[in-house]
Amino acid sequence: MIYVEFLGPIPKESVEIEAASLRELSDILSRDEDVKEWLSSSAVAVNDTLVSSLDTKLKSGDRVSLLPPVCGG
Amino acid sequence: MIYVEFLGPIPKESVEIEAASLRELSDILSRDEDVKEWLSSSAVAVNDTLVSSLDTKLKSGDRVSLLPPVCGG
Amino acid sequence: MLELASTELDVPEILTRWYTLELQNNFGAYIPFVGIVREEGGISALSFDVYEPLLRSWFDTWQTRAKEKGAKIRMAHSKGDVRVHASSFIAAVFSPKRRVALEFIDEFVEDFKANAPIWKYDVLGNKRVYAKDRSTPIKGSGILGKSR
Amino acid sequence: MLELASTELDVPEILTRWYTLELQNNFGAYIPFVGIVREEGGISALSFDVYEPLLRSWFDTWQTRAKEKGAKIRMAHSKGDVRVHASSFIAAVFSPKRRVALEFIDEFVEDFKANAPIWKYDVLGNKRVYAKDRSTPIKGSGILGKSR
Repeated sequence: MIYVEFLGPIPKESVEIEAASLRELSDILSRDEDVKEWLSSSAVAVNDTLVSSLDTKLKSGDRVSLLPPVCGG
Repeated sequence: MIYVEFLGPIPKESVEIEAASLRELSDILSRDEDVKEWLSSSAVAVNDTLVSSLDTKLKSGDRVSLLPPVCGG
Repeated sequence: MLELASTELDVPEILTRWYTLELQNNFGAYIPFVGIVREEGGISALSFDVYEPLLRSWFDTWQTRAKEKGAKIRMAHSKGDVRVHASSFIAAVFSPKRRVALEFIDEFVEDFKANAPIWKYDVLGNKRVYAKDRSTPIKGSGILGKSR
Repeated sequence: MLELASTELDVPEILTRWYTLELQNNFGAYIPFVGIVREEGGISALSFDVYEPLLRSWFDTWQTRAKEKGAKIRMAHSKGDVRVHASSFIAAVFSPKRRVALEFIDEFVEDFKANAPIWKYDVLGNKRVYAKDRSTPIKGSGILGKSR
Protein backbone atom coordinates (compact mmCIF):
# COMPACT_ATOMS: atom_id res chain seq x y z
CA MET A 1 0.00 0.00 0.00
CA ILE A 2 1.11 3.55 -0.67
CA TYR A 3 -0.13 6.60 1.16
CA VAL A 4 -1.41 9.49 -1.00
CA GLU A 5 -1.93 13.01 0.37
CA PHE A 6 -3.61 15.95 -1.32
CA LEU A 7 -2.10 19.25 -0.25
CA GLY A 8 -3.49 22.77 -0.04
CA PRO A 9 -6.88 23.33 -1.67
CA ILE A 10 -7.44 19.85 -3.18
CA PRO A 11 -10.71 18.78 -1.50
CA LYS A 12 -9.79 15.25 -0.52
CA GLU A 13 -8.52 13.48 2.57
CA SER A 14 -5.40 11.31 2.41
CA VAL A 15 -5.96 7.74 1.19
CA GLU A 16 -4.14 4.42 1.02
CA ILE A 17 -3.93 2.96 -2.47
CA GLU A 18 -2.38 -0.11 -4.10
CA ALA A 19 -0.13 1.07 -6.99
CA ALA A 20 3.31 -0.02 -8.23
CA SER A 21 4.18 3.11 -10.19
CA LEU A 22 3.06 6.70 -10.67
CA ARG A 23 1.55 5.66 -14.00
CA GLU A 24 -0.69 3.23 -12.20
CA LEU A 25 -1.55 5.88 -9.59
CA SER A 26 -2.38 8.31 -12.39
CA ASP A 27 -4.87 5.82 -13.85
CA ILE A 28 -6.57 5.42 -10.49
CA LEU A 29 -6.71 9.14 -9.61
CA SER A 30 -8.00 10.15 -13.04
CA ARG A 31 -11.19 8.20 -12.26
CA ASP A 32 -11.66 10.16 -9.00
CA GLU A 33 -14.13 13.03 -9.52
CA ASP A 34 -12.77 15.09 -6.60
CA VAL A 35 -9.19 14.90 -7.80
CA LYS A 36 -9.00 14.52 -11.55
CA GLU A 37 -9.25 18.23 -12.40
CA TRP A 38 -6.16 18.89 -10.24
CA LEU A 39 -3.88 16.33 -11.91
CA SER A 40 -2.73 18.41 -14.87
CA SER A 41 -1.68 21.36 -12.66
CA SER A 42 -0.20 19.56 -9.65
CA ALA A 43 3.40 18.63 -8.91
CA VAL A 44 4.16 15.25 -7.37
CA ALA A 45 6.53 14.39 -4.54
CA VAL A 46 7.45 10.89 -3.43
CA ASN A 47 8.63 10.82 0.17
CA ASP A 48 9.07 14.62 0.04
CA THR A 49 11.18 14.66 -3.11
CA LEU A 50 9.69 16.16 -6.27
CA VAL A 51 9.62 13.68 -9.18
CA SER A 52 9.27 14.34 -12.90
CA SER A 53 8.60 10.93 -14.47
CA LEU A 54 5.44 8.83 -14.60
CA ASP A 55 7.69 5.76 -14.65
CA THR A 56 8.73 6.38 -11.05
CA LYS A 57 8.30 3.05 -9.20
CA LEU A 58 6.43 2.94 -5.92
CA LYS A 59 6.95 0.50 -3.07
CA SER A 60 4.84 -0.29 -0.07
CA GLY A 61 5.03 2.47 2.52
CA ASP A 62 5.87 5.23 0.04
CA ARG A 63 4.16 8.54 0.59
CA VAL A 64 3.00 10.43 -2.52
CA SER A 65 2.03 14.11 -2.24
CA LEU A 66 0.08 16.13 -4.79
CA LEU A 67 0.97 19.84 -4.79
CA PRO A 68 -1.47 22.11 -6.63
CA PRO A 69 -0.49 25.61 -7.91
CA VAL A 70 1.22 27.70 -5.22
CA CYS A 71 1.25 31.32 -4.14
CA GLY A 72 3.31 32.14 -1.08
CA GLY A 73 4.13 35.53 0.38
CA MET B 1 33.19 87.33 -10.40
CA ILE B 2 32.14 83.72 -10.14
CA TYR B 3 32.56 81.57 -7.11
CA VAL B 4 34.26 78.17 -7.60
CA GLU B 5 34.12 75.40 -5.00
CA PHE B 6 36.07 72.15 -4.95
CA LEU B 7 34.10 69.35 -3.34
CA GLY B 8 35.14 66.20 -1.50
CA PRO B 9 38.83 65.31 -1.66
CA ILE B 10 40.05 68.08 -4.02
CA PRO B 11 42.66 69.86 -1.87
CA LYS B 12 41.70 73.45 -2.54
CA GLU B 13 39.63 76.10 -0.82
CA SER B 14 36.86 77.90 -2.69
CA VAL B 15 37.99 80.84 -4.83
CA GLU B 16 36.52 83.79 -6.71
CA ILE B 17 37.51 83.94 -10.36
CA GLU B 18 36.74 86.15 -13.35
CA ALA B 19 35.45 83.92 -16.19
CA ALA B 20 32.65 84.31 -18.75
CA SER B 21 32.26 80.64 -19.67
CA LEU B 22 33.26 77.19 -18.50
CA ARG B 23 35.81 77.11 -21.33
CA GLU B 24 37.51 80.14 -19.87
CA LEU B 25 37.34 78.61 -16.38
CA SER B 26 38.86 75.41 -17.75
CA ASP B 27 41.84 77.39 -19.11
CA ILE B 28 42.38 79.02 -15.75
CA LEU B 29 42.05 75.86 -13.63
CA SER B 30 44.27 73.78 -15.91
CA ARG B 31 47.13 76.06 -14.88
CA ASP B 32 46.46 75.40 -11.18
CA GLU B 33 48.80 72.69 -9.87
CA ASP B 34 46.45 71.68 -7.00
CA VAL B 35 43.45 71.22 -9.26
CA LYS B 36 44.49 70.27 -12.78
CA GLU B 37 44.78 66.53 -12.16
CA TRP B 38 41.12 66.46 -11.01
CA LEU B 39 39.65 68.17 -14.08
CA SER B 40 39.37 65.12 -16.34
CA SER B 41 37.51 63.06 -13.71
CA SER B 42 35.27 65.70 -12.15
CA ALA B 43 31.68 66.61 -12.94
CA VAL B 44 30.68 70.27 -13.00
CA ALA B 45 27.59 71.91 -11.55
CA VAL B 46 26.57 75.53 -12.05
CA ASN B 47 24.30 76.78 -9.28
CA ASP B 48 23.72 73.14 -8.24
CA THR B 49 22.71 71.88 -11.67
CA LEU B 50 25.04 69.48 -13.48
CA VAL B 51 26.17 70.80 -16.86
CA SER B 52 27.64 68.93 -19.81
CA SER B 53 28.99 71.60 -22.17
CA LEU B 54 32.12 73.71 -22.00
CA ASP B 55 30.19 76.43 -23.82
CA THR B 56 28.03 77.03 -20.75
CA LYS B 57 28.04 80.80 -20.12
CA LEU B 58 28.78 82.16 -16.66
CA LYS B 59 27.53 85.39 -15.17
CA SER B 60 28.61 87.30 -12.11
CA GLY B 61 27.46 85.60 -8.93
CA ASP B 62 27.29 82.09 -10.44
CA ARG B 63 28.56 79.29 -8.27
CA VAL B 64 30.52 76.52 -10.02
CA SER B 65 31.12 73.23 -8.17
CA LEU B 66 33.67 70.58 -9.11
CA LEU B 67 32.60 67.06 -8.10
CA PRO B 68 35.37 64.44 -8.20
CA PRO B 69 34.62 60.65 -8.44
CA VAL B 70 32.04 59.54 -5.87
CA CYS B 71 31.48 56.51 -3.67
CA GLY B 72 28.50 56.70 -1.33
CA GLY B 73 27.09 53.95 0.84
CA MET C 1 17.18 30.20 9.24
CA LEU C 2 13.66 29.33 8.06
CA GLU C 3 11.04 30.39 10.59
CA LEU C 4 7.37 29.43 10.40
CA ALA C 5 4.93 31.36 12.58
CA SER C 6 1.32 30.57 13.40
CA THR C 7 0.54 34.30 13.57
CA GLU C 8 1.25 37.36 11.47
CA LEU C 9 4.92 38.41 11.48
CA ASP C 10 6.31 41.04 13.85
CA VAL C 11 8.24 43.06 11.29
CA PRO C 12 10.31 45.31 13.62
CA GLU C 13 11.21 42.35 15.84
CA ILE C 14 12.35 40.15 12.94
CA LEU C 15 14.26 42.85 11.03
CA THR C 16 16.05 43.87 14.23
CA ARG C 17 16.77 40.35 15.46
CA TRP C 18 18.22 39.21 12.11
CA TYR C 19 20.36 42.36 11.84
CA THR C 20 21.70 41.86 15.37
CA LEU C 21 22.35 38.14 14.87
CA GLU C 22 24.49 38.77 11.77
CA LEU C 23 26.35 41.84 13.06
CA GLN C 24 29.50 39.90 13.89
CA ASN C 25 29.71 38.23 10.47
CA ASN C 26 31.14 41.25 8.64
CA PHE C 27 28.48 41.39 5.94
CA GLY C 28 28.39 44.63 3.95
CA ALA C 29 24.80 44.44 2.71
CA TYR C 30 21.54 43.39 4.36
CA ILE C 31 18.46 43.38 2.13
CA PRO C 32 15.15 42.30 3.63
CA PHE C 33 12.03 41.84 1.54
CA VAL C 34 8.86 42.42 3.57
CA GLY C 35 5.56 41.21 2.10
CA ILE C 36 2.49 42.97 3.47
CA VAL C 37 -1.15 41.92 2.95
CA ARG C 38 -2.81 44.58 0.80
CA GLU C 39 -6.37 45.67 1.32
CA GLU C 40 -8.08 44.78 -1.96
CA GLY C 41 -11.06 42.85 -3.26
CA GLY C 42 -12.92 43.18 0.03
CA ILE C 43 -10.74 40.66 1.89
CA SER C 44 -10.24 40.90 5.64
CA ALA C 45 -7.19 38.64 5.63
CA LEU C 46 -5.17 36.16 3.61
CA SER C 47 -4.73 32.62 4.87
CA PHE C 48 -1.87 30.22 4.13
CA ASP C 49 -1.26 26.48 4.08
CA VAL C 50 2.40 25.51 4.20
CA TYR C 51 3.85 22.10 3.39
CA GLU C 52 6.84 22.25 5.67
CA PRO C 53 9.04 19.29 4.60
CA LEU C 54 9.30 20.42 0.98
CA LEU C 55 9.55 24.08 1.96
CA ARG C 56 12.57 23.21 4.08
CA SER C 57 14.33 21.29 1.31
CA TRP C 58 13.54 24.07 -1.19
CA PHE C 59 14.99 26.60 1.27
CA ASP C 60 18.09 24.50 1.96
CA THR C 61 18.89 24.40 -1.75
CA TRP C 62 18.81 28.19 -1.84
CA GLN C 63 20.93 28.47 1.31
CA THR C 64 23.58 26.28 -0.35
CA ARG C 65 23.58 28.49 -3.44
CA ALA C 66 23.92 31.59 -1.23
CA LYS C 67 26.76 30.09 0.78
CA GLU C 68 28.75 29.46 -2.40
CA LYS C 69 28.75 33.25 -2.91
CA GLY C 70 29.59 34.01 0.73
CA ALA C 71 26.00 35.09 1.36
CA LYS C 72 23.24 33.96 3.72
CA ILE C 73 19.46 33.87 3.47
CA ARG C 74 16.89 34.14 6.25
CA MET C 75 13.18 33.71 5.80
CA ALA C 76 10.00 33.82 7.89
CA HIS C 77 6.46 32.93 6.80
CA SER C 78 3.07 32.74 8.47
CA LYS C 79 0.71 29.78 8.60
CA GLY C 80 -3.03 30.44 8.90
CA ASP C 81 -4.65 33.86 8.76
CA VAL C 82 -2.82 37.18 8.33
CA ARG C 83 -4.90 40.35 8.49
CA VAL C 84 -4.89 43.14 5.96
CA HIS C 85 -1.85 45.50 6.49
CA ALA C 86 0.02 42.80 8.44
CA SER C 87 3.04 40.88 7.16
CA SER C 88 3.01 37.21 6.11
CA PHE C 89 6.47 36.89 4.57
CA ILE C 90 9.93 38.28 5.22
CA ALA C 91 13.07 37.13 3.41
CA ALA C 92 16.52 38.65 3.75
CA VAL C 93 19.91 38.28 2.11
CA PHE C 94 23.16 39.10 3.90
CA SER C 95 26.26 39.34 1.73
CA PRO C 96 29.74 40.85 1.80
CA LYS C 97 29.01 42.61 -1.50
CA ARG C 98 25.94 44.56 -2.58
CA ARG C 99 25.76 43.13 -6.11
CA VAL C 100 25.42 39.55 -4.87
CA ALA C 101 22.77 40.60 -2.34
CA LEU C 102 20.71 42.54 -4.89
CA GLU C 103 20.71 39.63 -7.31
CA PHE C 104 19.93 37.00 -4.68
CA ILE C 105 16.97 38.82 -3.13
CA ASP C 106 15.36 39.17 -6.57
CA GLU C 107 15.97 35.58 -7.68
CA PHE C 108 15.05 34.14 -4.29
CA VAL C 109 11.74 36.01 -3.99
CA GLU C 110 10.74 35.18 -7.57
CA ASP C 111 11.53 31.48 -7.12
CA PHE C 112 9.72 31.54 -3.78
CA LYS C 113 6.61 32.87 -5.53
CA ALA C 114 6.83 30.26 -8.29
CA ASN C 115 7.88 27.13 -6.42
CA ALA C 116 7.61 27.29 -2.63
CA PRO C 117 4.90 24.84 -1.43
CA ILE C 118 2.55 27.40 0.10
CA TRP C 119 -1.13 27.92 -0.77
CA LYS C 120 -2.92 31.23 -0.43
CA TYR C 121 -6.60 31.84 0.32
CA ASP C 122 -8.64 35.04 0.44
CA VAL C 123 -10.63 35.41 3.63
CA LEU C 124 -14.00 36.86 2.59
CA GLY C 125 -16.48 37.08 5.43
CA ASN C 126 -16.05 33.68 7.05
CA LYS C 127 -15.14 31.90 3.79
CA ARG C 128 -11.62 30.83 2.79
CA VAL C 129 -11.33 30.99 -1.01
CA TYR C 130 -8.30 29.48 -2.79
CA ALA C 131 -6.45 32.22 -4.73
CA LYS C 132 -6.45 30.12 -7.89
CA ASP C 133 -5.92 32.96 -10.37
CA ARG C 134 -2.78 34.19 -8.58
CA SER C 135 -1.29 30.71 -8.15
CA THR C 136 1.41 29.09 -10.27
CA PRO C 137 1.98 25.39 -10.96
CA ILE C 138 5.27 24.26 -9.43
CA LYS C 139 8.06 23.52 -11.96
CA GLY C 140 7.41 20.04 -13.43
CA SER C 141 3.71 19.93 -12.57
CA GLY C 142 1.15 17.90 -14.49
CA ILE C 143 2.75 14.47 -14.93
CA LEU C 144 -0.21 12.67 -13.42
CA GLY C 145 -2.51 14.28 -15.97
CA LYS C 146 -0.53 13.12 -19.00
CA SER C 147 -1.28 9.39 -19.03
CA ARG C 148 -4.70 9.65 -20.70
CA MET D 1 12.22 61.26 2.69
CA LEU D 2 15.98 61.88 2.47
CA GLU D 3 17.58 61.91 5.91
CA LEU D 4 21.17 62.95 6.58
CA ALA D 5 22.68 62.03 9.93
CA SER D 6 25.88 63.28 11.53
CA THR D 7 26.34 59.89 13.22
CA GLU D 8 26.16 56.26 12.20
CA LEU D 9 22.61 55.07 11.41
CA ASP D 10 20.40 53.35 13.98
CA VAL D 11 19.27 50.45 11.78
CA PRO D 12 16.44 49.04 13.95
CA GLU D 13 15.05 52.52 14.62
CA ILE D 14 15.03 53.51 10.95
CA LEU D 15 13.68 50.21 9.58
CA THR D 16 10.89 50.26 12.18
CA ARG D 17 10.03 53.94 11.82
CA TRP D 18 9.79 53.76 8.02
CA TYR D 19 7.67 50.60 8.18
CA THR D 20 5.31 52.21 10.68
CA LEU D 21 5.07 55.48 8.76
CA GLU D 22 3.99 53.70 5.57
CA LEU D 23 1.64 51.15 7.17
CA GLN D 24 -1.50 53.08 6.22
CA ASN D 25 -0.51 53.45 2.57
CA ASN D 26 -1.47 49.90 1.53
CA PHE D 27 1.91 48.99 0.06
CA GLY D 28 2.45 45.27 -0.55
CA ALA D 29 6.25 45.23 -0.56
CA TYR D 30 8.88 46.99 1.57
CA ILE D 31 12.49 46.39 0.55
CA PRO D 32 15.21 48.13 2.56
CA PHE D 33 18.86 48.01 1.55
CA VAL D 34 21.18 48.37 4.56
CA GLY D 35 24.83 49.17 3.89
CA ILE D 36 27.20 48.17 6.68
CA VAL D 37 30.88 49.19 7.01
CA ARG D 38 32.96 46.04 6.56
CA GLU D 39 36.10 45.42 8.55
CA GLU D 40 38.81 45.22 5.88
CA GLY D 41 42.15 46.74 5.00
CA GLY D 42 42.85 47.69 8.60
CA ILE D 43 40.35 50.55 8.69
CA SER D 44 38.67 51.60 11.94
CA ALA D 45 35.91 53.53 10.16
CA LEU D 46 34.80 55.06 6.89
CA SER D 47 34.18 58.76 6.62
CA PHE D 48 31.85 60.59 4.25
CA ASP D 49 31.53 64.04 2.71
CA VAL D 50 28.07 64.78 1.33
CA TYR D 51 27.14 67.59 -1.03
CA GLU D 52 23.60 68.08 0.09
CA PRO D 53 22.02 70.37 -2.57
CA LEU D 54 22.85 68.04 -5.46
CA LEU D 55 22.10 64.93 -3.42
CA ARG D 56 18.62 66.29 -2.80
CA SER D 57 17.95 67.06 -6.46
CA TRP D 58 19.32 63.62 -7.47
CA PHE D 59 17.04 62.01 -4.89
CA ASP D 60 14.00 64.04 -5.98
CA THR D 61 14.44 62.80 -9.55
CA TRP D 62 14.31 59.22 -8.28
CA GLN D 63 11.29 59.95 -6.10
CA THR D 64 9.45 61.26 -9.15
CA ARG D 65 10.29 58.11 -11.11
CA ALA D 66 9.09 55.96 -8.21
CA LYS D 67 5.84 57.90 -7.85
CA GLU D 68 5.02 57.27 -11.52
CA LYS D 69 4.96 53.54 -10.65
CA GLY D 70 2.95 54.04 -7.44
CA ALA D 71 6.09 53.45 -5.37
CA LYS D 72 8.01 55.49 -2.81
CA ILE D 73 11.69 55.71 -1.86
CA ARG D 74 13.20 56.56 1.51
CA MET D 75 16.89 57.04 2.15
CA ALA D 76 19.22 57.83 5.04
CA HIS D 77 22.97 58.49 4.88
CA SER D 78 25.67 59.43 7.37
CA LYS D 79 28.02 62.39 7.21
CA GLY D 80 31.44 62.11 8.89
CA ASP D 81 32.82 58.95 10.48
CA VAL D 82 31.03 55.59 10.64
CA ARG D 83 32.74 52.80 12.55
CA VAL D 84 33.37 49.29 11.28
CA HIS D 85 30.20 47.11 11.61
CA ALA D 86 27.96 50.18 11.79
CA SER D 87 25.64 51.37 9.04
CA SER D 88 26.22 54.45 6.85
CA PHE D 89 23.45 54.01 4.29
CA ILE D 90 19.88 52.74 4.23
CA ALA D 91 17.55 53.00 1.26
CA ALA D 92 14.08 51.50 0.97
CA VAL D 93 11.43 51.09 -1.67
CA PHE D 94 7.73 50.75 -0.85
CA SER D 95 5.47 49.58 -3.65
CA PRO D 96 2.07 48.00 -4.19
CA LYS D 97 3.71 45.26 -6.26
CA ARG D 98 6.84 43.24 -5.56
CA ARG D 99 8.23 43.36 -9.12
CA VAL D 100 8.36 47.17 -9.15
CA ALA D 101 10.00 47.21 -5.71
CA LEU D 102 12.65 44.63 -6.63
CA GLU D 103 13.58 46.51 -9.79
CA PHE D 104 13.64 49.93 -8.12
CA ILE D 105 15.83 48.94 -5.19
CA ASP D 106 18.43 47.51 -7.59
CA GLU D 107 18.43 50.47 -10.01
CA PHE D 108 18.31 53.04 -7.21
CA VAL D 109 21.23 51.57 -5.25
CA GLU D 110 23.37 51.18 -8.38
CA ASP D 111 22.69 54.75 -9.52
CA PHE D 112 23.33 55.94 -5.97
CA LYS D 113 26.76 54.27 -6.06
CA ALA D 114 27.55 55.76 -9.47
CA ASN D 115 26.16 59.27 -9.24
CA ALA D 116 25.19 60.44 -5.74
CA PRO D 117 27.52 63.30 -4.68
CA ILE D 118 29.13 61.58 -1.70
CA TRP D 119 32.83 60.99 -1.12
CA LYS D 120 34.24 58.13 0.89
CA TYR D 121 37.44 58.02 2.94
CA ASP D 122 39.14 55.19 4.79
CA VAL D 123 40.00 56.06 8.38
CA LEU D 124 43.43 54.53 9.01
CA GLY D 125 44.86 55.47 12.41
CA ASN D 126 44.14 59.18 12.50
CA LYS D 127 44.42 59.65 8.74
CA ARG D 128 41.49 60.12 6.36
CA VAL D 129 42.41 58.63 2.97
CA TYR D 130 40.18 59.24 -0.08
CA ALA D 131 38.89 55.89 -1.44
CA LYS D 132 39.99 56.78 -4.96
CA ASP D 133 40.11 53.22 -6.34
CA ARG D 134 36.51 52.52 -5.33
CA SER D 135 35.17 55.84 -6.63
CA THR D 136 33.38 56.46 -9.92
CA PRO D 137 33.27 59.66 -11.98
CA ILE D 138 29.74 61.08 -12.07
CA LYS D 139 27.97 60.74 -15.45
CA GLY D 140 29.22 63.52 -17.73
CA SER D 141 32.47 64.13 -15.82
CA GLY D 142 35.63 65.52 -17.42
CA ILE D 143 34.44 68.47 -19.50
CA LEU D 144 36.88 70.86 -17.84
CA GLY D 145 39.77 68.60 -18.83
CA LYS D 146 38.90 68.51 -22.53
CA SER D 147 39.82 72.02 -23.62
CA ARG D 148 43.57 71.40 -24.00
